[in-house]
Amino acid sequence: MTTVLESLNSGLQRAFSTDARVLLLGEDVLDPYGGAFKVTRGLSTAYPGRVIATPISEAGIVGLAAGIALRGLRPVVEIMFGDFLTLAADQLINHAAKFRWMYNDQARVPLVVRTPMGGRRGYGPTHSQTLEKHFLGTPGLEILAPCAVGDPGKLLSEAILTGEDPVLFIENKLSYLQSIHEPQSDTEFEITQIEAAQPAQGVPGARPTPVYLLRVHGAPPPVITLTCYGYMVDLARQAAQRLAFEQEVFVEIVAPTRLAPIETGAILTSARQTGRLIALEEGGVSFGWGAEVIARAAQALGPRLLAAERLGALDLPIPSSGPLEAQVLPDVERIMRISQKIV
Amino acid sequence: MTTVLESLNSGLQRAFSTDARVLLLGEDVLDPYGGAFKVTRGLSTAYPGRVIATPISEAGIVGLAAGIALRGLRPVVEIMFGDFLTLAADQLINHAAKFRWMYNDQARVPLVVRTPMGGRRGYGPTHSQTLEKHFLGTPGLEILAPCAVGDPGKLLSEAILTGEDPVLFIENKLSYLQSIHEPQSDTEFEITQIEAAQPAQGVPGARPTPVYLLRVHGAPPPVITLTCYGYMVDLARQAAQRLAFEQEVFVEIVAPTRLAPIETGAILTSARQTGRLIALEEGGVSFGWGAEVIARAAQALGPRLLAAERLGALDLPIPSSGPLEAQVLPDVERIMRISQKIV
Amino acid sequence: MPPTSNDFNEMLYRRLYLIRLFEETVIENFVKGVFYGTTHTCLGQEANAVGVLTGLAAQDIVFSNHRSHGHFLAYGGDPRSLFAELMGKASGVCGGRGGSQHLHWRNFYSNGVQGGVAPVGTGMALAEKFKNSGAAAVVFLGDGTLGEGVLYETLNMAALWQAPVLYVVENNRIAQTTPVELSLAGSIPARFAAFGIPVGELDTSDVTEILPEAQARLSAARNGEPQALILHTCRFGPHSKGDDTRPTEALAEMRCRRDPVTIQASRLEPSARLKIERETQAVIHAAFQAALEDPFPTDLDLSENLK
Amino acid sequence: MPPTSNDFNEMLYRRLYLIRLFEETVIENFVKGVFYGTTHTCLGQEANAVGVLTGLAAQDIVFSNHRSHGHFLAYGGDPRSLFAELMGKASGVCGGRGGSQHLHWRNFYSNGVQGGVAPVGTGMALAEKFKNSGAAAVVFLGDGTLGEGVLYETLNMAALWQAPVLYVVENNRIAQTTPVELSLAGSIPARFAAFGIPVGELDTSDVTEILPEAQARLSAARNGEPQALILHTCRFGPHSKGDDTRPTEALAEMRCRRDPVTIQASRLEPSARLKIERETQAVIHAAFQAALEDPFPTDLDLSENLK
Ligand SMILES: Cc1ncc(C[n+]2csc(CCOP(=O)(O)OP(=O)(O)O)c2C)c(N)n1
Ligand SMILES: Cc1ncc(C[n+]2csc(CCOP(=O)(O)OP(=O)(O)O)c2C)c(N)n1
Ligand SMILES: [Mg+2]
Ligand SMILES: [Mg+2]
Repeated sequence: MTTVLESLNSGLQRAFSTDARVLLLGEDVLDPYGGAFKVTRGLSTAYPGRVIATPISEAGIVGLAAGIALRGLRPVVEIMFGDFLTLAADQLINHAAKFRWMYNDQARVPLVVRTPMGGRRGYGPTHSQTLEKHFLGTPGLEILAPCAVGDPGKLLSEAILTGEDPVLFIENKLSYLQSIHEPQSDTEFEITQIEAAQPAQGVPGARPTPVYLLRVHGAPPPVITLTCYGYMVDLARQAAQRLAFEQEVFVEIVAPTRLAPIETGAILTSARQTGRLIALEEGGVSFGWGAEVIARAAQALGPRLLAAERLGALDLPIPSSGPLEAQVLPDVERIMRISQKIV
Repeated sequence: MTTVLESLNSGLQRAFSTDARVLLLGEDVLDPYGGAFKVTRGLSTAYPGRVIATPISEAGIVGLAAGIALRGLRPVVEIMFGDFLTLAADQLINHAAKFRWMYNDQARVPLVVRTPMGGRRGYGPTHSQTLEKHFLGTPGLEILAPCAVGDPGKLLSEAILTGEDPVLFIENKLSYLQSIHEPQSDTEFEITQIEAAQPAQGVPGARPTPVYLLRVHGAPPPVITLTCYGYMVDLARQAAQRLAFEQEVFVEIVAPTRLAPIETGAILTSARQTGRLIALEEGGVSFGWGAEVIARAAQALGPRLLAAERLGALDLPIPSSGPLEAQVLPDVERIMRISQKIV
Repeated sequence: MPPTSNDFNEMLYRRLYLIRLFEETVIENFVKGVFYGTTHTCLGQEANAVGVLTGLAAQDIVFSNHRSHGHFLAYGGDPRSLFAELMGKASGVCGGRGGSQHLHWRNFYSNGVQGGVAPVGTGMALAEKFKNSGAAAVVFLGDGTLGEGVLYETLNMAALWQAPVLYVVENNRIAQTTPVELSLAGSIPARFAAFGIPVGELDTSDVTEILPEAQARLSAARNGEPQALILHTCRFGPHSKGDDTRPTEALAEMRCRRDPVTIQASRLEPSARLKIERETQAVIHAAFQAALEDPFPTDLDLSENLK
Repeated sequence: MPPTSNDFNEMLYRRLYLIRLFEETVIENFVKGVFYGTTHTCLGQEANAVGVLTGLAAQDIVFSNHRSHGHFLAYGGDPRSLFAELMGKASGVCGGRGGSQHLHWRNFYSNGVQGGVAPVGTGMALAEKFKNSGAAAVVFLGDGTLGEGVLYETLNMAALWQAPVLYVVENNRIAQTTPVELSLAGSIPARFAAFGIPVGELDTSDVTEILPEAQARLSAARNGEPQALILHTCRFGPHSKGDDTRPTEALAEMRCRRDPVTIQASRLEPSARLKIERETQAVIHAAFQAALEDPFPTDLDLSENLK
């Protein structure tokens, strides 16, 4: 079974072998270390000169890579921990993401910035966060997040090889070691893969990105729509199974891989049927991805949305201590509780 | 009539005269210039040595001020344009806002970072944005935004004088020159001032912050709740008047001054009565403040929320050209259209 | 053209004068409300733009900042499209989207966030190096912009990876209203040297002194040794419009001693000079008028999901 | 205590040895799963912590980074509360919230985001200056951290405003796995000097050499002249746990030549040394055991609106 880490690593390998314009910059990305989480392992050996170990300069690296992209190459930046994206916020928001539109579509920025988010490893307040919410809604910036379903490596390699606009690619530390569930062969869930609608011309994200629909094999029609991304898909799966077998509550999981620009087609289709929508995320619950999802559902469905809920981390820093961290982050129990509450 | 600018300026003066621990740091804040938007005018003359003109170092200034605050003084930072808050994102999110909680409540950070947001002056893509959405939902960070109702200067001086946790204080360039409407004497609107519920102990924002409720004088009960903050309150007023007089559609405007931690009590009370909720903001509509408002309303009201809408800027950079800028930013016409659509 | 010929001197004068007239036209007409937003003119600093950019090769890249009109025109940009951009017209450099501080045409770029252009321009230089195109990049910075940390991240990487880049610091000793003494500790050249970047320094408004120094540094940069050039210069006008807090005597003295246009004019035959001025006046006048008459951009083509 | 007395040497040894044992206990027990998260030990660098912080006044401030155990212990922090913090216990320095990289006790602070501690520590120094308290601040930085731009913003302001601050760069010539040659162009001292900050440099593991130099710089800083001290040093252990990519011979050679504990041990009578070691072993053992038995934090006290 392939893990998410292996899949991402081969996605990078594929991108490097397919297109000589692909470069990678990041801290400690060279072999034998191969990056703090090993996603780049083997790359610098196979493609010397195209993998560049950088100083600890997150803003500088992203700015440099934006310049590299403006001149027709396809740089990938690894930010060692997603927590440090804050240092590159200006380069992402006021530079890379703006160039295309403010230069009247006369320039493109095929840049991918990848980074791992997430807690549950006790790394504490500055190394455990899920910060993509602070970048959602940046005009010109596409945000993708693979989960352990389908083909994370393909999501990455296509962003690198076929994207023309900046992409923020959100990985998750715990996801890395998960085995990937293949839609065709998953033994627990019936998995349907559909494509998110492409945003309008002129808006980033004009590449197919999959949305996965998961239902427990052989279950009756779902009564709740659970939408989530990244590592939360795994927790949702566990909750869905237990809800089905322990409570006879049947849910459909809708797992997009593109967070922004948001496309809620599949979520709304499902929520129209169930009338009940829960948005899950690992980031702090306020002002996150789930807020946009629920808002769009409320706007689109009106009173047909019988119940809406969100679950995310508590609005607190992520503590280092295991028992405290477990209280702050969303878990299977809480997914089950919130689901039971609204049926 | 007092303008918002005058009120903020006297709020600063009051803070300086009340407490010798108050300092201000910012670019070009010294007299005779008194800051790019003149909010600090007179201050350096009256309080020499306590107003410090800084180099162009947004991250450094905010970090420095966080350190100053940690040691018991009460620094205020002016960021010349809100667009440049991105440069201080790491200092705000990973430093200032985290210290208190991650240090186990053994440290406090009474820091106020003020900055003007907003467009409609043709300043173009990097000087016209409304970026507070990227900071909403940061644990430990309170975000306030005055409007031309009540007492903006008091909101500011109390944040400086009585706050113990970092505050991001969002001003608006067009608001500066607006005359302030006094709740007691407003000729067009009946204005009720209530206090937002205070967040739990241990969460920032534990100071009273006003919420203003506005109804056209003598109008019948409202059928729509319009919620908004900052300069949008003015556009909402204009729209509300025209809706009342031209269309006989009556709305209630609910204008909080605290954006985060969010407190939706007054919004929900109103929306429960009207069943129809519109959230307005000047920032790009996706993943903004309005998303959180609508999501909370959908969760709290369920099917009693008959209709929900949002209006904000298009999800694009803000163009410099006047006619283009007008298309991108929300306006009175669009508020009226969206209101008519849901009644 | 041999660098001492009359033709050469006239060519330089034509460029300086074009920029001067452009900027004066901007300042003069701003009050009339024909432009959007704000602007930053380079009055007094024209010799930097012309001196540095006259020696540019076609494939070379320029990354400029908020004070970019001179750079744009010295690069060869069309005055009409720049006027039009300031007016928010469809014919503008960026169709009116960018305005004064956000330009892109051919290999010319600018952005209005201080300091952030440094890594981007340096990344461009590195890309060209990777492509073996032989192109170099010029990044313009102000003295005040030396406050931004990302610049130092960039200098480090430029030196480590030998980016073909020339950093030009236009030190007009002021940032908006803040004198360099209040914003800058230590020494400007030392800030580049500390990262192993060779630095040149000139204190002149004479374009013929700047040009060879810039040329030499640009070719050193092209060979993979990033360079810095500090140009001590004088800002004659306000930071943007009417926001000058400096004493008028100091300004007058500056104008008298350090006017790049006057300095270069003295090298021309009066008749040649007059001819250039007349022709340039006509060019600027026509450009301004044409831009004035150009249409505004039509409605944004917006899809449903943006509304 | 006169700085050459036996007592003084013993005191220094006791501090060095305490840190050494603490760190060894951490590394040894990490695999057993008693700690949360990750950790960065200062094995080999103990003399920096002790040399710099032994001369601190009570009101002085320390801002440390990810590699903070030695600094914390040299500052006078309690080993038990540090063990407990790493174990996520309620009795930890920050009740388990912070973990290894996020400490605060008295005037000691640390944070795990590289570079960001520089402005915060400097702001503290400025606050103390404003309050006329006479306190100075020490900010610890690694060589790799010199890549972060905010550091240079800070140096500029520290020099402009004469902050009573001492920047200590522990140059172990490596950042995680990246050798200094790959991450650092130019020269470290020049980077401080460029901002007008006087710099001292020592290449030693001898605490008795570091101590007077740090003392002198700290008092200069206290008088309003910010200072830098570059300490060339050796990291004996992995960056965090088991992630060392350096050749073992180089490490062995380093341990043999540059062990601050051995160097200081040679100044002690064998019996005095043994006594200190035994006592310190008991202290560390007791601290570790006590921390192990300490309770975990109880449930967060959460209000409804956080749920
Ligand atoms: C990040 C950032 N901070 C602040 C500003 C506002 N600003 C525009 S120009 C300027 C002064 C720049 O001074 P300098 O670099 O010396 O260039 P000059 O204007 O003198 O050409 C300032 C503060 C900005 N554009 N970007
Ligand atoms: C902003 C930021 N980027 C990256 C990291 C990850 N990181 C932690 S320690 C470290 C290396 C630091 O090297 P150095 O400054 O030399 O200190 P040393 O570890 O050698 O003591 C890195 C890259 C971080 N903590 N913060
Ligand atoms: Mg200047
Ligand atoms: Mg190091």
